[in-house]
Amino acid sequence: MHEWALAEAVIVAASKIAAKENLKEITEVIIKVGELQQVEEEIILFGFKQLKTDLFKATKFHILKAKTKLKCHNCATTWDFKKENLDETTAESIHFVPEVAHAYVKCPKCGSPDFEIVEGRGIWLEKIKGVK
Amino acid sequence: MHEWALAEAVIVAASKIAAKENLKEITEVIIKVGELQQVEEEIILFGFKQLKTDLFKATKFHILKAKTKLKCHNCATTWDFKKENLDETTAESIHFVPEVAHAYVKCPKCGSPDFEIVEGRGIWLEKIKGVK
Amino acid sequence: MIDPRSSVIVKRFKNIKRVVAVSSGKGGVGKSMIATTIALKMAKKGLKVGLFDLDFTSPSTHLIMGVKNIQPEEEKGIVPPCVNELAYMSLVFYSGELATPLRGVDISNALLELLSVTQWGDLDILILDMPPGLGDVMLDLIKLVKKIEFVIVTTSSQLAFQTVKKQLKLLRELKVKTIGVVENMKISRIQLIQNETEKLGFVYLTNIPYDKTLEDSIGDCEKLLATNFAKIIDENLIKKMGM
Amino acid sequence: MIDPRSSVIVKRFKNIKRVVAVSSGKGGVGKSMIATTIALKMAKKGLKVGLFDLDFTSPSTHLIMGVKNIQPEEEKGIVPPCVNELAYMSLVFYSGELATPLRGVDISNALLELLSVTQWGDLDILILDMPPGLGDVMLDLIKLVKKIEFVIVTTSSQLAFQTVKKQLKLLRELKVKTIGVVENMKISRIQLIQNETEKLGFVYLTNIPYDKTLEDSIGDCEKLLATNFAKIIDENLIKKMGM
Ligand SMILES: Nc1ncnc2c1ncn2[C@@H]1O[C@H](COP(=O)(O)OP(=O)(O)O)[C@@H](O)[C@H]1O
Ligand SMILES: Nc1ncnc2c1ncn2[C@@H]1O[C@H](COP(=O)(O)OP(=O)(O)O)[C@@H](O)[C@H]1O
Ligand SMILES: [Mg+2]
Ligand SMILES: [Mg+2]
Ligand SMILES: [Mg+2]
Ligand SMILES: [Mg+2]
Ligand code: NI
Ligand code: NI
Ligand SMILES: [Zn+2]
Ligand SMILES: [Zn+2]
Repeated sequence: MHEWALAEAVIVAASKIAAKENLKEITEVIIKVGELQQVEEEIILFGFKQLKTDLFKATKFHILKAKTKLKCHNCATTWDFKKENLDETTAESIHFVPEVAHAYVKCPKCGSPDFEIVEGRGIWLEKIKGVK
Repeated sequence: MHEWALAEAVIVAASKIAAKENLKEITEVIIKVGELQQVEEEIILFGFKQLKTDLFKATKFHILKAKTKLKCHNCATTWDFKKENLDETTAESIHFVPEVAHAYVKCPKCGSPDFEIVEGRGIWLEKIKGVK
Repeated sequence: MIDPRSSVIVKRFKNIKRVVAVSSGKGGVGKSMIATTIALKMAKKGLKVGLFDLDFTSPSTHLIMGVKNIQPEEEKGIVPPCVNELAYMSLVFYSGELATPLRGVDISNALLELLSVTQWGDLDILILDMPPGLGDVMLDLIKLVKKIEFVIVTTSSQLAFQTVKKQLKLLRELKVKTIGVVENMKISRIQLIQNETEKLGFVYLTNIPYDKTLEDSIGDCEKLLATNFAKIIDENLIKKMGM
Repeated sequence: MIDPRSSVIVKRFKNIKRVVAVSSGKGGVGKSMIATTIALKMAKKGLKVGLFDLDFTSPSTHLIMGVKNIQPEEEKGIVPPCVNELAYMSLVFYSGELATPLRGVDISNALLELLSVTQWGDLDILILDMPPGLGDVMLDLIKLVKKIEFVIVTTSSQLAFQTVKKQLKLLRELKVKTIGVVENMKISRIQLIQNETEKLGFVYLTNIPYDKTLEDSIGDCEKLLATNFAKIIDENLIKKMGM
């Protein structure tokens, strides 16, 4: 259920952009959700439904998924991270704060925890469309 | 004269790339020099001349310049930084370690020292060309 | 692509009356002990108090309070568990006993995540236990939490105070509200820190002597609150913080 | 675009026989005092020693040694000035009395710059005074300086040792050479830190008692070298470091 808070962040951010660009209505919101955090789409969509103001009355919400790409700072190896390798508690921790992955995940080549989360971290507002 | 050390870094980095790509000779090296650090091109070129190995015997060295673009983390203002506003000692300090700019330079809009050096920091190896 | 998280943070802090960061450019000066004791003492007075451990590398407040086997609830975000009458939050809920070797950018991201999903509810005051330094956490908070106020901790040592002086000047330049300076673990009678602090135009809040019994209180809040250390914080510091 | 700097760092360290980082996940445990004293004592023995202050936020070694009015020379890079028979380098040569509010990425860049332009020459040993934590500086050094070895400093407090334990396990996992652990500012007689350190399979190098005279020695190397603190480092630590 903590996804609700992230959904609210999207609603607030989109509303801000709408205000800045003088949009009377937002017709489409595209967000990108990183696999690392394993955000539950249904909760996000449920959050949108609960949180939406007049601005969003005819909005289509789209959720894109991004794979998790990690890159080792130590040996430059890049890998697609698969959540399947994690036990439940670990997965849950990373669900709340993706950065704690540095405590649990190691580079498959050199074993370093010093990697960059190149892609697929959390929630991004990819695009909004609206009418003025 | 400390530019000599940076020139050496370029020579070593270019040699590594040449080894990796099996280049027998490097015909061209393009480096980009950021304005923030005020690197003296003549010293860099002098360094290249002194340091070059057989690999570089017919190399053309090109130096491109990059303006300094700073972006405030606090208020998102972007500005072109001009070294003319610095006194000599400050300029000299930034010459050695560009990051100390955070002690001397402030965002022109909000006064924050919390800015990103988006472009124009130090020395970059832009491109090398060679023959196998 | 826009990171939506920072947009919602103002909302998360809306019902928190005051946000006070216990901070120091220098490490090991007593930030965590002081932050925890301030929070516990304020809660004893009947105030609604939150404590947020922001030293992700060397978290200490859970050790000081002896927090065990507790996890936040999920409810429209993360709800800080109630620990010793405090709304309490720490990264250890997620990192446990493991080292978290985080670069600055990761620290910044973890902070932003926790700030945007933590539902503090109504609080009279939120105390932030800061990491040492003037890095990502301090800079992000100054940017994101406009009502933030700082209590700066130093020891009597020049090694701490020289950095603290730089920090004070920086905070003034940034127009960030600084409540004042605490001189912790004072050993000699010399008034140097007080004089220099006041010369710089900052409030010297109190000094706290070195307290031999303090280490023994770690993990036991009742013991901690009974120390001379806690008494001084209660009598000299909390009032000067306006609470 | 390739950053050429990291390529040359191996070359800069080629004629340095050993590189020892005095480090701790925790702040304020005595890293700077110990690093400086190790360096000064080794130099007295006739060894060629370098001291590199890598705590860019809270630099201390220049205060401990009372370094004033000195700047490095430029000669095919930056040549560290000779201070008390040490080849000495610190960011304060460039930041002076000002606060350096650096994010992790800036700290990393400043480190990389100094590593790639500093010409240490021939050294028997280079001592690195580390910032607190497990952040950018530690991670960059592990990546860039393969021969690095660590001396880990803790106090007797659980607040320091819990973090140090995490750091020790991390260093082992990373297969980084760890010389051992120093327990500094020991107040009680309890052997807890020694026992736990050895149980983890690390060398307990020495303890150093709290030394009241130490603060008074700050800024005066002769005084520092005459303290009991320095005597213990000389007699118990340096030999165990293999020098
Ligand atoms: N007034 C005091 N008297 C005695 N010991 C203290 C005092 N204040 C702090 N300490 C001890 O000093 C060490 C550092 O305190 P801590 O709160 O962890 O500092 P920081 O959070 O600034 O790193 C701890 O071991 C703590 O128990
Ligand atoms: N053995 C000791 N006895 C007394 N004071 C000490 C001792 N070791 C360090 N100190 C003091 O403790 C404080 C922190 O030491 P410092 O070297 O700056 O730690 P760090 O570099 O880990 O932050 C300083 O004020 C220093 O003078
Ligand atoms: Mg702090
Ligand atoms: Mg602390
Ligand atoms: Mg350290
Ligand atoms: Mg230090
Ligand atoms: Ni959730
Ligand atoms: Ni130069
Ligand atoms: Zn790797
Ligand atoms: Zn700005």
